[in-house]
Amino acid sequence: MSQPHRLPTGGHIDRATRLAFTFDGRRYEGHPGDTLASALLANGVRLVGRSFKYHRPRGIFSAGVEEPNALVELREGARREPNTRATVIELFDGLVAQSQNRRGSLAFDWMAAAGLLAPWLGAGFYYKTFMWPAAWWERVYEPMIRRAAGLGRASGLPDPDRYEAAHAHCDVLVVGAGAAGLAAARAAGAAGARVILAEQDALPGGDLLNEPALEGWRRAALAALDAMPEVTVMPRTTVFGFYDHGVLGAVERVSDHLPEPPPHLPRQRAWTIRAREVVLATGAHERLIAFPGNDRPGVMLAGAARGYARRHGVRAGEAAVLFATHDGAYEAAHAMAEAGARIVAIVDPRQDSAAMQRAREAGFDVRAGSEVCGTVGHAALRGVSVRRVGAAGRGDAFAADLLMVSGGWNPAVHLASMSGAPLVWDEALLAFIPGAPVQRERSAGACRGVHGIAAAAADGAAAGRAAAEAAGFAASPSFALPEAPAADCRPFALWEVKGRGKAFVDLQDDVTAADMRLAHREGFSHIEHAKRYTTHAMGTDQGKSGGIVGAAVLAEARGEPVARVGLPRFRPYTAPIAWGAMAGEGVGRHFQPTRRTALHAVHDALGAVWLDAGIWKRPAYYPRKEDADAWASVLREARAVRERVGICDVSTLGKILVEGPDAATFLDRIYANTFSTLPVGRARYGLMLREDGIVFDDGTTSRIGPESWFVTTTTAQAGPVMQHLEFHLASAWPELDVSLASVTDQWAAIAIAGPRAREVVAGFVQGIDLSNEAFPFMAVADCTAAGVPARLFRISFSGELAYEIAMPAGYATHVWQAAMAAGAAHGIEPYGMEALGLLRIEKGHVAGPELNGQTTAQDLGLGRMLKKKGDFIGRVLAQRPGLTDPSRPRLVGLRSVDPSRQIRAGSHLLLPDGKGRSEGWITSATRSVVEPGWIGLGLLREGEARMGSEVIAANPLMGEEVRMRVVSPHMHDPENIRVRA
Amino acid sequence: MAGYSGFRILLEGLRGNSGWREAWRKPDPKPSYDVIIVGGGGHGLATAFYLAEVHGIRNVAVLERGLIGQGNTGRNTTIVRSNYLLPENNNFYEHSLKLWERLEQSLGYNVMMSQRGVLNLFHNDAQRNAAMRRGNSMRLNGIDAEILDREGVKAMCPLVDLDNGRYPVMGGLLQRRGGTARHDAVAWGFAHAADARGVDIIEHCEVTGMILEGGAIQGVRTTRGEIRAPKVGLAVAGHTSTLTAMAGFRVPIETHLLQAFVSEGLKPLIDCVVTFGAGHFYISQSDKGGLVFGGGLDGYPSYGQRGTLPEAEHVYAAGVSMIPALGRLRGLRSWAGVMDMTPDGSPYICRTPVRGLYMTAGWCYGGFKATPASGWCHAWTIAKDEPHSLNAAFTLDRFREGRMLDERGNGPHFWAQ
Amino acid sequence: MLRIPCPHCGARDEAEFSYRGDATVTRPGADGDIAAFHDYLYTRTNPRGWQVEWWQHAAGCRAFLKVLRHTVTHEIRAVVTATGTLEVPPA
Amino acid sequence: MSAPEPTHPLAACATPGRHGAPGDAPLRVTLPRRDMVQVMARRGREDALAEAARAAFGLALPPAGQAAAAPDATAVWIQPGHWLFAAPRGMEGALAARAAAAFAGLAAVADQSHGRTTIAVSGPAARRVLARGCRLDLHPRAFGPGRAAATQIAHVGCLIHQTDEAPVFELTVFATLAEPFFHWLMEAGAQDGVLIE
Repeated sequence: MSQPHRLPTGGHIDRATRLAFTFDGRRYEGHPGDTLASALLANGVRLVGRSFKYHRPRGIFSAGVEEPNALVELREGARREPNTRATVIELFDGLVAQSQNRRGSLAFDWMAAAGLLAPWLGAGFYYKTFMWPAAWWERVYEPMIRRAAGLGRASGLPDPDRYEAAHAHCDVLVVGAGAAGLAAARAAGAAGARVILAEQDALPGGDLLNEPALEGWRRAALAALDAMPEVTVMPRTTVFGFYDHGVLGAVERVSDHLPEPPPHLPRQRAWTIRAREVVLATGAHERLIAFPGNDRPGVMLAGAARGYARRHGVRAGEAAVLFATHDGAYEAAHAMAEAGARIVAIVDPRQDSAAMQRAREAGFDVRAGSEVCGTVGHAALRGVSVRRVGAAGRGDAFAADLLMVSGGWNPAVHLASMSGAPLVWDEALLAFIPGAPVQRERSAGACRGVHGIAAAAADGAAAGRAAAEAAGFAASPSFALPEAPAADCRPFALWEVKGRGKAFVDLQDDVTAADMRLAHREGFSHIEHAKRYTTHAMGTDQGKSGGIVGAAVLAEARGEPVARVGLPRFRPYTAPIAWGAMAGEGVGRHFQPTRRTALHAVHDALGAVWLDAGIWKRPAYYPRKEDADAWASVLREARAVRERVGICDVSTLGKILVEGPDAATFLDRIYANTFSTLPVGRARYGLMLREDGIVFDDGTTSRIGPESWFVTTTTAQAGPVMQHLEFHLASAWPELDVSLASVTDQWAAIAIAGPRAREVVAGFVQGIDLSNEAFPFMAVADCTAAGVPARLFRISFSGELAYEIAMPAGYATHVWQAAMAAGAAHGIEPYGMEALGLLRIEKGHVAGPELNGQTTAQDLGLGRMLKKKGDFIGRVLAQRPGLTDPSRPRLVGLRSVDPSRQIRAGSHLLLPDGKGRSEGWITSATRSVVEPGWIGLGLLREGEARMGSEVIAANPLMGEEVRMRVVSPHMHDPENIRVRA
Repeated sequence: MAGYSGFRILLEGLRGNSGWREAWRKPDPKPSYDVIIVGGGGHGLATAFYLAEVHGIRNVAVLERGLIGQGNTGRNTTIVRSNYLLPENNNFYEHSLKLWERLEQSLGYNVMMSQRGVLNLFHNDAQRNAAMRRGNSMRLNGIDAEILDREGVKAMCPLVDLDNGRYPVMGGLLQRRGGTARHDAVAWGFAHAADARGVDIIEHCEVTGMILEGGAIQGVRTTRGEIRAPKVGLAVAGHTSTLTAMAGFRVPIETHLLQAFVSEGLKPLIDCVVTFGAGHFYISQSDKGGLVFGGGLDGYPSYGQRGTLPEAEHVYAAGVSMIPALGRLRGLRSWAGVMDMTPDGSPYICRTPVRGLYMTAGWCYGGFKATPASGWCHAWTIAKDEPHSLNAAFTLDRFREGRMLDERGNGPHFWAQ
Repeated sequence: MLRIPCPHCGARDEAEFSYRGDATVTRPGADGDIAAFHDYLYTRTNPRGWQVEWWQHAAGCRAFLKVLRHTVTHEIRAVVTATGTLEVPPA
Repeated sequence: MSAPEPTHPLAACATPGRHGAPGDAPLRVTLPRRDMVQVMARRGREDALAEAARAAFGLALPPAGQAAAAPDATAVWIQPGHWLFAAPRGMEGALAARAAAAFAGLAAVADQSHGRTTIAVSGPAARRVLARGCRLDLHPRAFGPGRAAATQIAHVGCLIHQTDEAPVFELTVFATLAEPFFHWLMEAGAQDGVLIE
């Protein structure tokens, strides 16, 4: 298959290898070294997309990240990537791309009818209409707008590829591997610095890739870098943001140049780079000129046309006009002539210059003092209209299929701006360049207005050397720099050519010069307002080539210099970055780590249904074949505890060793109740408040030695409690000699609960007299369990005679099995979190739903625990009137009057005649095994006074109203006879 | 100034759109006003609008140090909802939502209020119970709320991954009347309508001091001279502490960063606002096609308006964990707003220790949806010198009294609200 | 992204730390009343400028540190251990 | 009944053999069995503690960021006043008992033998693989044998101790989070290949 516009030789193209690809279903060929854009141009494809609002035909405008037009949907199926710039896609065999944002075919997009309505679709038109009738916005107007807006289509399917994060540290980070960046990296590397050279392109070299004569220097530079072990060159890596403290973010496209990522490799890798010094050598983006019809396919930035010819060996047109305001763009005409194109004319608003003379000598028709005032054609450029600068009328017509445009260069100051550096106006370059650095960064080459390869390389070498020195390295030896004549890039100030037809300042979002003037007329004269009002420079290209042009049009309307108008502030990202790359590998199942107890495999073998408790996995219940449903399992497990004995993994509770001469004093200040009076070998229930008087956490804390305490916390608050203890030791009571160690992971713990718990425990625990007298409720002692060292606690959450046994986690399975064996004769059953919840609700023990950060000790019926004397956290602020207000909801028990009526946590409590006013809510609900029916705990206003009365549990979300009786929260064994048995 | 209408658009289109005039005037400040509002964001402009519209107080100046709408009004994720738990917040935000529902007609400006539904996912029993308590509280207060099961979630937002994530989705709490609005247009619309009622909107006028006499405010000093008024209202999200320091008192506020993000433009993909219950993440799609998304605070005080990488990574990871199809899309831009965080996550609309000085502040990251009601209640409080019942609880001294409005039970940690 | 120079561990990413509030407030002693605790817990200077803050090197050495940081530029000028003192420079 | 061998926290997932991409320089992974105790100095007794450590363990208590090794034990600084002592797995509780006896009155001692687990990684790929999750600079100019640092990798707290120039890094993590950490390590190492020994 032919590539009619491919040059026979030249460029960084491997003509020996052919790569097949399709665009809009048509098959083409290209070569390694091509981008999708260069391959399309080689095949003569000019029309590649439709614009955002007016659906105007658009072609390839640039050769890089600044591309506003040539956005395609790349790949198919789950790998479809909308809005991908054809100018940066490396061609691979089998590539599939489609044009986007069209209805019908690309050539006949019927949405282009929007262009006819253009007079009524100017900037911000939607703010002024679509308001009547009011109901029509969501039903009619908005869906219409939404369908019309947007660019490409997402696949809607899960992305099959992997991504990963990576971290780097260096002395000098060089961003951009053009002449300046290569020289900077080489200079810094030669000084001995650890250097990272990041380049967004697959090939390092920047503009050097368009200069065959300098290929030797480019290769020599890369070879030199390759020989330096502390220099890392990262191609295909876009540095997207410059953050505080010398940290930059970058995305490396590891596999995007391949049909799909090879096994074990990610698609992309997101780097966090910490650099002591940064050299920004990010180059410049060529600037468009606003003139009528400046968006026609065939209108292209001059440097892009030169690049396609020189780097890709592609002739972007046969008959070319150059419209330039500075000498720097003229090389494009020479490159196109070399490539075999006819140079129809060179249009330049200036009267004379060195480049103009050279062009005349080359035989080109140079139209000095002229401007392009229009284009002819529809889906492809057919001609160009040229007139004297500022003249009226349509001018002279030239037949041409390529119009190369250059209004100057916009230094790529994005990263410098993000680093905090101000932007300063350079009147000669008519551009903003970076001002004094705020962070440890410096710019080199075209991104600070130093144009020409030789000058940029010298600037880069100096910057690299200075950066290395600033990072503490001695001056490096010098090396050969490229020599090349430089053209003058200072442009003539021609931003806009006024005339009939749309002159775009933002090609992607269809923002015209007239829109900018309209914004000014309506008072949106500040660049930030104008940007938001018109959407200027808010497309995927972020106004890289047209942003300043819009500002200049606004400046003219305001009658002020461009420097006063300025640019909107630059924010990350320098170029759009893949969501997956930013997310990294920790997504989906690995979004957060899964924390497992030492008994995880045991529960799995028992067929546990899992539930998430924070990041822990805990067994919810253990279904059996004979269980009709989940409730059958839960009730069976709970009944086993109430009637016989159950076994439960309670390893997830937080455990903290608190030790030291001042440990008792410390705990007295941390807990709302007293601990210093607790004897060794005893446990006590403890209540912690936050400083604001709200309950923070509870748990059982044991004194295991005169100065040694074993604090337990709830599963959810283990981390926050540890931090709370550490903070107060550090900030409030640094004089206390207390050591803290988290031992949550060291100890696994098993609860054995039920009337037969003592017999079961006796069956595998040695070294303790388990009699009620010797080891009463709340006793603690070290022991041996199934031959391993363990610690036994006589504590109960279920309300039954119960023990908790803690053992070094590696023995947990061994001890569990021993307990199961010992319990077999007693009908022991494992019980999960659901049964545990049921049991504690029956008993009236509060847990997470009651300790929700909004309740006081009094609210929960625990007010009497608060000690009267001595300082403790939360003591003072708990006394505020709002927290002691007797009208606050209090903890109550609730029982459905009709036992068959289900109640749900989250229902609100209403008085039978309360006119729907919420008097409280149900915090926890369950079915009961003690007295069949549904019960719950709740917080109810005047709860104590309403004991025995009826309330309505209202759940309008579920359409339920259930009559409930208010009862004591201690529904099971309120005298605590069973736990003390 | 003539209002906006389809007819005018038609007419102007025919004559080259040459007849449009400034959406609001650019007056010089007068020496004195009846009321000065400091802050030209949504809340300040709304205050001025309702002072004029509801209370007939039109001799009002809005002083803005930069451009109107460039603070948090223009830096948020545009979500509007009233799905709160506590009755005080519930009633206030519902009032706000009702104002939103007729805002376009009140202002004569299309703020593109889109009631596409706000869906909060839950992933376990505890979250479901909390959602149930909240949703029932809403329903009992006359606010729409629905509980969705997994099928309901799938129907509402088919891209949500119900099962493969770390935390499978159990269901969601949906407020259908919630949605989004075009954030910039809110500021411009209030400005346009306030201006039409005689309010002076004065941009590039920074307040540098307060004129206090005998414990009462008499006006402000600005970069454009002294401007006097017997009543001054502060609506300066992110800068309240700086302004109250000028007035000689400190407030329970810490200023934190919140990042937000937008993707490249896409054809319609997500039709409601969805929030992830297993990580801090929320997302919606703008009418222009960009996915607008965000997460939690960056975690430390800042007035810097620029975000940090680790929190951004967390937001992106949560997003792709909830909706795996997002992986191949691209983030386009990120930005950060400065949030006046309060110790309980609820705001202040109240009088201050200085007589004649009022404030609407402490919006944490819920300020955008509050815009109309904040202005409405602030205007009421200024006009009557006492709060409306809707904002009576939003006082500065509620912490002294122990009457916190802590929706989430996070406690007095500004950075955790 | 902040890089906080931990006096024990050297410069580390902010992701290893957690912010824990204004370090210029001191917990009132046993005789503190509601007003004193109110100011300690709630009232904040919230400066636009230099601030001394508590940060815990939570994922590192667990130490609570006092950090002198600028709330606009994010510059960190000094870090000391919990018992150290930091002077706030004039704005 | 005698004490059985404790179950290793990674018993279910660390399968010996080659994993990931084939290659001649895989990441080598071993799971050394260690006993570990956290030693927490009493206020003002650091000097005496250092003396006792020298006497009982033959090592100098290392300063922040460092580790010290004796023939039968190592001590790694983990936080101000806290060290993690490690020794090859012995009798249950023996290391803790030895430390408690040696440091009585000078330090609190918490046995962490079951609460932490150590994964040793080595080979030329080690730094590259760790950089896919570790925020620290492990370059020889910034780190080295005898250096140690606590950080977080893949949301899991991790103590990194470089024991050899080769390099060899010992990664000590919480036992209940060892599985997700190990999963991360295998993912991060897959492109270089992993050899679990």
